[in-house]
Amino acid sequence: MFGKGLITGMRVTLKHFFGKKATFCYPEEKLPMPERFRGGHLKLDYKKCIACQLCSMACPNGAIELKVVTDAQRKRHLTSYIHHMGRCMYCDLCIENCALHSLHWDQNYEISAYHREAFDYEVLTDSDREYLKQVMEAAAANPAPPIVPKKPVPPKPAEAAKPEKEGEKAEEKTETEGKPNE
Amino acid sequence: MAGTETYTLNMGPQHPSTHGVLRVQLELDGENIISATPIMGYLHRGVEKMLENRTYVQGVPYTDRLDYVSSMNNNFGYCRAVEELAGIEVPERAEYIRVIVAELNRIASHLVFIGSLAIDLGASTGMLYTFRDREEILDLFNLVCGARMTFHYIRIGGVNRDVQPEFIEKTYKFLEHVPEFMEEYKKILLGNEIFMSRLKGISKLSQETALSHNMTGPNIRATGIPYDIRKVDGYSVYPKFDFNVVTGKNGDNWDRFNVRYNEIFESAKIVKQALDGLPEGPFMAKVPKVLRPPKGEVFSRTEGTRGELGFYIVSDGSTKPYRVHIRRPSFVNMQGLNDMCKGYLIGDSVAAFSAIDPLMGEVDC
Amino acid sequence: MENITVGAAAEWLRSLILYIIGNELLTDIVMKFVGLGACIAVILTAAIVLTYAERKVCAFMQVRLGPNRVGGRFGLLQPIADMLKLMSKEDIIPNGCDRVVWALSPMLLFVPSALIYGLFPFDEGAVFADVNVGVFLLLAISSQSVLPFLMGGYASNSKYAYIGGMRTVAQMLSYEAPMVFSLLGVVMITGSMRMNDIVAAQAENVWFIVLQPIAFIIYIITATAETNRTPFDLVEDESEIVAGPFAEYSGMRWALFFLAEYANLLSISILTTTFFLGGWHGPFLPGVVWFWLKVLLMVFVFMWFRWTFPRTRIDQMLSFSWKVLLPLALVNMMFTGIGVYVWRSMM
Amino acid sequence: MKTYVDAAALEDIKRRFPAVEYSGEEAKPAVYISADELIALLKFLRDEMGFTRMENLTAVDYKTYFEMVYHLFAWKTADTCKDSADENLWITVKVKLDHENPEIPSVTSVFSGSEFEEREVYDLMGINITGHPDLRRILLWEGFPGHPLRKDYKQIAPPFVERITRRGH
Repeated sequence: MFGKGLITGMRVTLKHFFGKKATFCYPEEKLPMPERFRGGHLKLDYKKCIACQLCSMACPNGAIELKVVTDAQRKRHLTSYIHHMGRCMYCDLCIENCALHSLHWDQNYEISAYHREAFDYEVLTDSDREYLKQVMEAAAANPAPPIVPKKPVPPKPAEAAKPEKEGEKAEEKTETEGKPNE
Repeated sequence: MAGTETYTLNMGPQHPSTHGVLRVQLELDGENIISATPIMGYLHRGVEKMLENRTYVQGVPYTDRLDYVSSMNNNFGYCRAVEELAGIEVPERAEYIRVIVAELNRIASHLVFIGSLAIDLGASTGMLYTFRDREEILDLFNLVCGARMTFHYIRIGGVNRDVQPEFIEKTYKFLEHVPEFMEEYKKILLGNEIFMSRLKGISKLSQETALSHNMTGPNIRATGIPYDIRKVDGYSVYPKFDFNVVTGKNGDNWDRFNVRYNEIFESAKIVKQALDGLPEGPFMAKVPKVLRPPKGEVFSRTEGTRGELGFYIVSDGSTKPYRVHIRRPSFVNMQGLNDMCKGYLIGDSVAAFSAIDPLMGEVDC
Repeated sequence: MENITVGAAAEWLRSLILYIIGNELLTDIVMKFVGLGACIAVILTAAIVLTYAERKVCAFMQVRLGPNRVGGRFGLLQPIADMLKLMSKEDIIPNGCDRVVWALSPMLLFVPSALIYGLFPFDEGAVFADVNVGVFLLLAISSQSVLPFLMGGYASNSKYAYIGGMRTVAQMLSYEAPMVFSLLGVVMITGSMRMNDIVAAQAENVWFIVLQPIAFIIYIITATAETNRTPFDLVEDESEIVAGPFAEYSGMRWALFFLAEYANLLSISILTTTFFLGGWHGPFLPGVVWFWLKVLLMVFVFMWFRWTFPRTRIDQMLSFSWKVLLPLALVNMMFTGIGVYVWRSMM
Repeated sequence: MKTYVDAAALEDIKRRFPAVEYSGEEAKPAVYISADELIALLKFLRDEMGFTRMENLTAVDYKTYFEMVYHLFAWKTADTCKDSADENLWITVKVKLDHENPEIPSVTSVFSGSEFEEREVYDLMGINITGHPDLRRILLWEGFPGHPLRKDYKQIAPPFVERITRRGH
C-alpha cells in the first residue's frame, strides 16, 4: 500500500527523536585522540636533535624551515625551526624520517587561528634557546682542532654526499613550486 | 501557437547540490532539460605536475587529496603502480591490511553517496544518519593511522604501521553494526515511496551508452555489466575472498543507488574474511630509503570506489617519476552526465549529479 | 476551571476600559486595537518559538543536540541571536532587479499570513473578526500569498528565483482546489461558514477527524504544500533552485520571508485544529490550553513530515494533486453530502 | 596489465600494418604507429582483436617529441579467478609526435568514451586533436598561457594581490 514506507520512515525519526544523541558539546566534552593521531604543532626534543635536517628534506611541501649553526666543536645546532602549518599536509613523513625520534606531534587539534601569521609556528621554546646558548658557550670554551685539508677530496665521500645534495635541490624546487599554492 | 525559447541555467560552481565545485550548464525548456554540459576545473591543482616534482615516497600524500572521500583506495592504487614499477614484493599481511582498510573506506564512501543523494532529494535526516555511521569508520582509521580524512596509511611496499589488536576488535564490532544501520536506511530511504518515485526510471542509461561513455564502477554495474576490477584483474589478495559483483538491471538511478547500497554488504563480507584470515608476518617490504625504480613505464589500475582508478607512471631511473597520469574514474564518468540529464526535469538533474557520484577533487585533479 | 477563558478575560478588559473611557464606541475601537496587538504578538511569539522548536526537533530527529550555546544548555536564546544576526546583516540588492516590486514582495507576503489570524477562534469568544463567511474569507486571503512569491521571483533578476516563482503559482493553484473541497465537507456538516459554529458543532458531537478522516488527510497534505514544506517544498527547493524566490534576499528582508513561513505554519496548524480537532474544546483544562496543545501537536506533525521525507518532483507533485487528491476530495464531498442528507432526513 | 598480447598477435598486427614498430625484447612492447594510421589500427584492434575498452589515454612530453599513449583492454572474462579459456588482454599503442606542432586525429570516432581525456590532453599538453567533436580546454580556462604538463612549462608568477592582514591594515 502506498504510504506504508512513509509511516515506517516516520517511526524511525520518532524513535531517534527520543533516543540517544550521537553528537557532543564540543569544547566542553573532548574526544580522546588515539596515540597515533597526527595533528597539532610539532614538538621537538631539542636535546636529542642533531640538526641533520632530514625532516625538512622529507617534507613534500617544504613546510619546515630550519636555521642551523655550527658550534666550535663542529656540531650542528638548530637556531630556529619554523613549521609552516598552512603548508603542512600532516603526512607524518618528517617524523618518520627523524633518525633519532626527536620529533613528535603534540596532538592538540585546536590549532585554528584568525591570521596567517599564526600558522608559521616556531617549534623551539625559550628553554631550548637557553640550552643552545649553554652548549655554544661550552663548545667555544673547548673548540675542536681545525681540519687540515691534506689531499684532494676522495671520490667516495662525494658520492655519499650526492643524495643529500639532490634532496636539497628537491627542497628548493618544492619551495618554489609550493608558493603559488598557498 | 506561441513559440517557446530555451534558456541556459548555470548550476554551480556555487550551488548546494553540485558536490563541490562542479558547474553544469543546463539548456532548459521550462523545466525540461535539453542538454547538460559539465564544466570543471575549479579545483584543478595540478596533482600530476606536482607528482613529477616529488619523489615517489613524497607523492603518496598527494593521492590522498584526489578522491578525498576514499583516500585509502587512492593510496592503494598509487602504491601498487609504484611497486609494480620498482618490482617490490608486498608481504601478505600488508596486502590483507590494505584490503581491509580499502574496503572499509569503500563502505565509508558509499555511505557518503547514500547521504548526499538523500540530501539532494531533500531528505536531510537520511544524510545525518549515514554520516553518523561513517564516523565509526573514520574513528577506526584515526586509530590505525592517526588521520580521519587524508590517511597516508598505505605506503610503497606495505602499510605504514601494523594494525593494533584494538583496531581488529573494533572492526569486528563495526561489522556487526553494519546490517543494523543498513536496515535503518532501508526504512527511511529505500522503502520510502517518494524516494522510489524520484529514482525509479530516471536517468536511464542502456548498456551500450554506458559502455560508449567508458563508464566504470557502480555506474556501469547498474546497467548490468559485471565490470569490477577486483574480479576482472584479481589484483592483490582479492581472489582469495568470496564476494559477489553487485549489478543492476535497468541502469537508472534506483539501480545505481541499489548497487552501492548492496556493495556495502559485499565490502563488509570481504573485511570479515580478511580479518578472519589475517596472516602473521611483516607489514612492510624492504624498500630502499631512496627509491629509484628502473627505467620504464607502468599502467596499473585498481577498483576505486567510483570506478577504475588507473595510474600511468613513466620512470626515467631517477628518484622522481618522469610522468604520472591518473585515470580518474569520476572524470571519465562525467561524460555520461548529458545522457543522464537529457529529457528529464531540473529535479532529476540533481539526482543525476549525485548518482554519478563525482568527487571534484578527483575530477579536477 | 472551565469558565476561565480568553473571551471572559476580554470581557473583563472591555468593562475596565469602558469604565475608564466611558464611551461605548471608543471602547470598541480600543478593544479592536488590543485584539490586533494580540494577534501580532501571537505571530511574533510563534516565529520565535517555532524557529527554536524547528531547530530542536530537526536536531533531535537527526540524532544531534541542536542549539546549545546561546542561553544556557538548551540554547533558549538561539532565536534571539538568529534575529540579531539577520538584522545586522548587509542588505544586498541584486543588480538589475525591479527595485519596487522586489522590496514590496517580502512585506506583502507577510500581509495575508498575518491577516488570517483575525479569523481564528483561539478560545470561546476570542475571535477578532467573527465573520459569517469565515471559511470563505480565510481561503480567499490565504491564496493571496501566491502573488508576493511571484513578485519576489520575478523582480530578483535571477533564473533560480524566477523558476521558484513560477513553481509557486503552479503549486498553489493546484493545491488550492483539493484544499477547498476537503474543507467543504466540514462546512456541509456544520451548515455554516462561521468558524465559531464549526468549533461548536464539534463540541456538540464528535471531532470532525472522526467524521471526515479522508478530508483530514487531504487537508494535511494540501496544507503541507500550501506552507511550502517538505515533501512539497519545491518553491524553495534548496538542492535544485537554491532558495527559489528568496535566493536573492538577505538580512531583514529574508527574515520577513522567514517570519511569514512560520506564521503560515502556525496558521495552518490552527486551521487543522479548528476544522478537525475540535478547536478549543477539551475536558478539564481551560479552552485556551487545549487549543494550544492541539496546535503545537499539529506543528510537531508538520515538522515531523519535514525532517523525514524527501521531496517530490514538480510533475509528480502536480499530477498527485490533480489526479489523486482532487478526485478523492470530490468523492469525499459526495459521500458527505449523501450522509448529511440521510442524517437530516432521519432527524 | 598482467596479461599482454603475445608475440604472435603482434606479428599479426605487423603484417596488417607494416608501419607498426615494436621492440621484440621488451616484455610488454608498446606498438608504435604513425598518426595517419592510428584510427585504422584502433579500429582493427577493436573490431577484430576484441580490444573494446580504451582504459587510458594520455600523452607524455619527452622534451624532443611527444608520445600519445593509448592503453587498450580486451575484456573477455568477468572473473579471472574462475577457470576459463579466454584471457583478458592488454595492448599499448603509442604515437610519436613532433614537438613543434603536435597534431593527432581524435579517436572519439572509434572509442567515443575518450572525449574528455582527449580534451585533457589538449588542455594540459597542448596537443592539437583534429576531428574532436568539442575541443575546448577542460580544466583550465580559455586563454590560460601555456600547457602546464609540458616539461618546458614555466609558471608565470601570480599577480600580486595585497592581502588583508591583521586588523584591517
